Amino acid sequence: MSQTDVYTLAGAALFVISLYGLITRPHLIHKILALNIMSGGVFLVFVGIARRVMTPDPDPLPHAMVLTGIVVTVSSTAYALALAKRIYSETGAAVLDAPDVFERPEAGGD
Amino acid sequence: MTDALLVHMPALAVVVPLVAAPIAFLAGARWGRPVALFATALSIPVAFVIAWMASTAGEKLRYQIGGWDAPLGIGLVVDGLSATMLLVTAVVGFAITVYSLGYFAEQEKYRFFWALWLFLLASLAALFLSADVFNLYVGLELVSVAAVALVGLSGKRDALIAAMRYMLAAILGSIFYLFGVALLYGAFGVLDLAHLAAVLGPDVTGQAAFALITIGLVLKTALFPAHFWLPPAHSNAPSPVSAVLSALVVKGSFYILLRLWTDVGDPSYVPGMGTLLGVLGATAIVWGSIQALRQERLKMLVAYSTVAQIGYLFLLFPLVEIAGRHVADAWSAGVFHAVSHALAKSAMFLAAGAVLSRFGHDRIEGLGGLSRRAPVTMMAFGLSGITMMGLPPSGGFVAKWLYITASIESGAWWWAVVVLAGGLLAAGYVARVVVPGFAKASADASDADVDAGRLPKHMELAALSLALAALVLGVLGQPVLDLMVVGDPASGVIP
Amino acid sequence: MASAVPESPRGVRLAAGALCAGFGVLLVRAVLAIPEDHSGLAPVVAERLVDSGVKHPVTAVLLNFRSYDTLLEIAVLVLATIGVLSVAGSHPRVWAPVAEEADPVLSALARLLAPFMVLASGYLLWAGEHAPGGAFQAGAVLGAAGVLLALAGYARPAWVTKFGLRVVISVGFIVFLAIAVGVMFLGGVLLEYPRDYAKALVLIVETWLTVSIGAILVSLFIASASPIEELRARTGSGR
Amino acid sequence: MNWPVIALLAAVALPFVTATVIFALGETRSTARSAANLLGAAGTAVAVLAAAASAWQGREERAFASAGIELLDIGFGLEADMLGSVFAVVAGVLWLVTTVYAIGYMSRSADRARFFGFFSICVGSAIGIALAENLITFFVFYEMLTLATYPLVVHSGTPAALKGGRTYLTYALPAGAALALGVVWLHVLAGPVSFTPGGALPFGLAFVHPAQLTVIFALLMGGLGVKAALFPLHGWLPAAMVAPAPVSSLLHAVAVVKAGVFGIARVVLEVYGPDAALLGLTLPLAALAAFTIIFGSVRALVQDDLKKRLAFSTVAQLSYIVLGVVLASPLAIAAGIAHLAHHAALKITMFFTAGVVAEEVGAYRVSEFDGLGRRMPLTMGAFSIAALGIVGTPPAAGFTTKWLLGAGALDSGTGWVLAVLAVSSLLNAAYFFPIIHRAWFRTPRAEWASGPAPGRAEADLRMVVPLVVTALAGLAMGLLAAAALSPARWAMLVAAMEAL
Repeated sequence: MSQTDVYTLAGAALFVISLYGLITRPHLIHKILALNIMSGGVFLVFVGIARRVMTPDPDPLPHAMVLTGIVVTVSSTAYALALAKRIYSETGAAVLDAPDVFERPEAGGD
Repeated sequence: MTDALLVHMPALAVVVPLVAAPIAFLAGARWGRPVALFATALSIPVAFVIAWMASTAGEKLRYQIGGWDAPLGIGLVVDGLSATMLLVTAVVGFAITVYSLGYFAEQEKYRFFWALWLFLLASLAALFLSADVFNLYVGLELVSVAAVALVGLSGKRDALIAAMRYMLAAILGSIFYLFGVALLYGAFGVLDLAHLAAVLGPDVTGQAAFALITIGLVLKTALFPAHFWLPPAHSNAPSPVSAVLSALVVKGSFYILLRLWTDVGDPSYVPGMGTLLGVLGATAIVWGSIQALRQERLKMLVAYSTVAQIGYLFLLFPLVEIAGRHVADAWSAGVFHAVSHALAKSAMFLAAGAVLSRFGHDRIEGLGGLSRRAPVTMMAFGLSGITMMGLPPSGGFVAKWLYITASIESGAWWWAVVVLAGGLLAAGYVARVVVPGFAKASADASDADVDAGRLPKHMELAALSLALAALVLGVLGQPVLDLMVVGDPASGVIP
Repeated sequence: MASAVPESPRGVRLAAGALCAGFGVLLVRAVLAIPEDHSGLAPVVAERLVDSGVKHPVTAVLLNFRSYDTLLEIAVLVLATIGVLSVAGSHPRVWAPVAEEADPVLSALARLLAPFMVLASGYLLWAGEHAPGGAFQAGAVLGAAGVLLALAGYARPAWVTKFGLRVVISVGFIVFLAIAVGVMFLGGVLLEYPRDYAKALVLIVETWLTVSIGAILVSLFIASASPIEELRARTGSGR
Repeated sequence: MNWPVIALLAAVALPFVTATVIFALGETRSTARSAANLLGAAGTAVAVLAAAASAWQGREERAFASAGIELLDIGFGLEADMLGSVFAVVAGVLWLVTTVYAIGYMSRSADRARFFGFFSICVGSAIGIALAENLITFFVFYEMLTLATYPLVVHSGTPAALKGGRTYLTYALPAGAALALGVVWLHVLAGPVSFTPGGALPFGLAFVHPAQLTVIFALLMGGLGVKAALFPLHGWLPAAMVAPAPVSSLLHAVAVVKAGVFGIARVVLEVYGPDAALLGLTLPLAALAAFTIIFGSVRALVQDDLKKRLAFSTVAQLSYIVLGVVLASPLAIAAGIAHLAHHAALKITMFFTAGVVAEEVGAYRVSEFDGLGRRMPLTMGAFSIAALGIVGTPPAAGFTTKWLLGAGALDSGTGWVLAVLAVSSLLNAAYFFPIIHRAWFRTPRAEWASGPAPGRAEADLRMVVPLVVTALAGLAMGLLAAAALSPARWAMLVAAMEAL
């Protein structure tokens, strides 16, 4: 088993494990974390692919993509967390089918 | 000088809204308005020039960013398809901007609207032009974050939860997509679409990559059964945002699917995939329409109509696979449907927003007398409904015409049945709004009320113009039909 | 908080498990089929590295060969920050100070560490030219310094609504975009750095990006931290 | 562009322009709106007459004014040919008359901008249907007519109106889908289908694809049969009588329903041509039409509501046209085409009358008509002329139709049609004569005995004059049937071409 395989298999494993978590965990923070780990799994696949060249330096392109991907993931995670916290402060629970604890009558689109 | 400027047009299509976005962010609520109006107005001539460039060139044009050639650098690709999508984005974007000038009073909670809005338009332009699978990932994320942030803008409970659901689906879709990109790079060592098309072979990794990317994009396009996030998000967003989400944002991810399955590869690359997408599309048409028939709120109805109309886009894949590419072409049908639906659905959501402003609610049973209280809005809704039903002379009719032709020609007549049944179901849900609209005004709406609280003219006219555009597209659409196949080697049409 | 949230029903978990397991098998098959003898674009990068203005190949890819990706990625970051501000910002008490009474130990530690972190940030920025590093790493350290100061009560989050913060958040992106577009007036295409100025332009972009990224990370932290405080005040719970 | 092309384009475009102006002027500026409406209608009348004149001019060489645009291989085209001109002139000229009537009728009603706007669109669509050069263009205008009629049916907004509208859509929209499928299918099979006298199907296609062509024919007839009110697709027409009188008059006696029969004429004569008989499609259609004639007449007999009785009469009369076209002998075709105009003038008069009577004296039922002739002599006089005309009493126009149809039936060897004609004429008489009898020979209600109030006309003249004009036109069509430009002579010329 090559170095590439180790990384990519680990990445694939992380991907499906966190996909399971995403589906089964109702809590928003869990879901966001699951998505983060899923991205981590994909980044591992990239790293594994970068490793397969026979030169001492790995292929820089997957690394660059991972770096870009991390920033993108950080950005979307930050927004998702802010949203989750706001939902928590509005409803008292960080889940999608939230009970309406504060009884907001003005619900409805605009 | 003009030549030099022309060369840069593809870059300008992205740069104009992208520069305007941080300016609008700095300028704040009041001064963001002229910035957005100027930038979106400027995008229209840029898009027209790009369309003109594409059709005079008659082939794919490339703009290599940074001066680095593919496969090292990232290219922008201008062909009929990208030019068409840019054109629709520019037109719809401008109309929604005009509408939004009236829709968003200078409320504190909407102070970031203009910046987010311009970011969204810039990211759509970037998406439609990109010739690089990884760059498309960044573009997709840009679109998603901007769209979700716009959905949650009102800060209302339902809007926040809808935004969250949308966000989770969008991120999940992006991750699937990114996994696919990793496998594509692993299998073929390139990211550029044209290079990918050249080296694409029957390879397990490549096929898995296509499948993963398709799962991700199907999630983002809200194709049945991955549509669960769309109705709450599109109905709870502020109406101009609903309009852009249904008109353009879902088309963004569909556009990438189209590129991959008909430009880079073809629907037979992964056996059964074309048929699967078609079956899901057909189910979406029926399911979305039935749900639309059952909704109590207007915006939910319109949102479920989007679920149904998205289904039509996906009929393209099986029909291209079995019917091939003819003059009466399923591919053209799908793209033309995307264009006319973009115009009509944005009109419909803008009209729904006008109804909300006018009535203070959007309960369908309470819309009695709409045609008297807001005749222009009623007209906009009705006309865009014609496109949803696919009746002539609308653009939706031409799309359905092509679909039916392709399915009869290829002997796969059941797709034609779905298309026709979907039209009748659409008539059903459009009638649910139009019929009470013609009813005598309900008791709470006296005649004195007719003149009270008139909507700003430019809001209603923005909706009406889009609806009319969708309508005449069916008769005057030949330039669009000519444009969208430019540079598409499979079309067999030599411009 | 977690205990209040019900777990998914057993049926859902079983179905999800089966789905993910099946999916995993397909993924394993796909990743094992990745060809091992493909060198991707690494040779092309190596060949053109001299033209990039930097010595480190990853930095060359990020800030020159595929600088458009990076430009859009900064756009995502700025955009997400605006999103966070809009989600958190419409809340009435969101901009209250995070820590009203700072821990004296933390306060002293923060005052001691912050200058070194700024220094480390500068080093990372400079090192990015030839070794792993660059604006993001530098910005992250800078942001961490800011978060530390905020926790110690030194940052005054109320100014976040002000024009100044919006400038700091967006300046990196604006400078990057200005240079990207500006080179078009020198006869190039978008983001085409003239070879002689490539190094200088990349450094300018990186420097301003470091500032913005630091500011963005601090604002993300502060903006998201507050609603909990607000809820605590409202519900009176001690959590 | 020469004048025939301008006339052709103006005939179709002017009603749409008028509609736009009406919508733009809105509810409040009623004088300007009426002026624009009359101007548009007059212009349209001139344009359709000019288009017809150009058709007449080009009839020898079959050189007709045409215009069109292409979309892929879909050609949208207009052509002012002889057959199309008949329907165009009927719709365009009667629109002018109806506009005058409607301005009077609707003077106190609400939502007039909406009403007149959609009315104009309906007329424009009908003229488009008349002048469509091919099946696709026809279909486009046909569907526009379907949709634009809806707001007029539900105009009053009452629950009854909404119910009628729903019934209308329930019939019309599936019909549109069937028509669409038929049109596309035919397009796939036969390529672009331009209406051509003597049939447009490629030679031999009927031998290669007889089954498919039969299904397509059924789909087309299903789609067109709804508007043509062929049994069993007629149910929407009586329900649509909730619409205001001008709608019932022009649209539900002329434009909409005749769009259906006109479409059947186009498909049978100018698409399928002899292939229709070859495939054995004509006889079932003829039988259906004959049945509809009897069925409609019987149903009309038992209606007390005048508009309903007129509606079932329309159901029956429309099938005269279908029957004539399907029998395919020159005289029968001429009868069908001539009846397009004859029935239009006669039936619009009767619906006008129903509207005036309802507005002026509040009588809706036949049983309320006792002595009405004393109160409204001009109106009931016109009604009586029209009724006699439909029954087929010489010299009114209906007689001409029946004469030609009978002769045509003998020519084509379908003598049984004569029996249908005889029974139907008896039934016509049985449901119209009682009305005439009541109006003129029964003792009037007390307040009617002295005639109209002194110094006042019997009703708003804007309504009375149009119905007198149309009644006289109906009379003239019969009296002058042999004159050079009469509908009957024109129809015979067309028939001579079609039956080639």
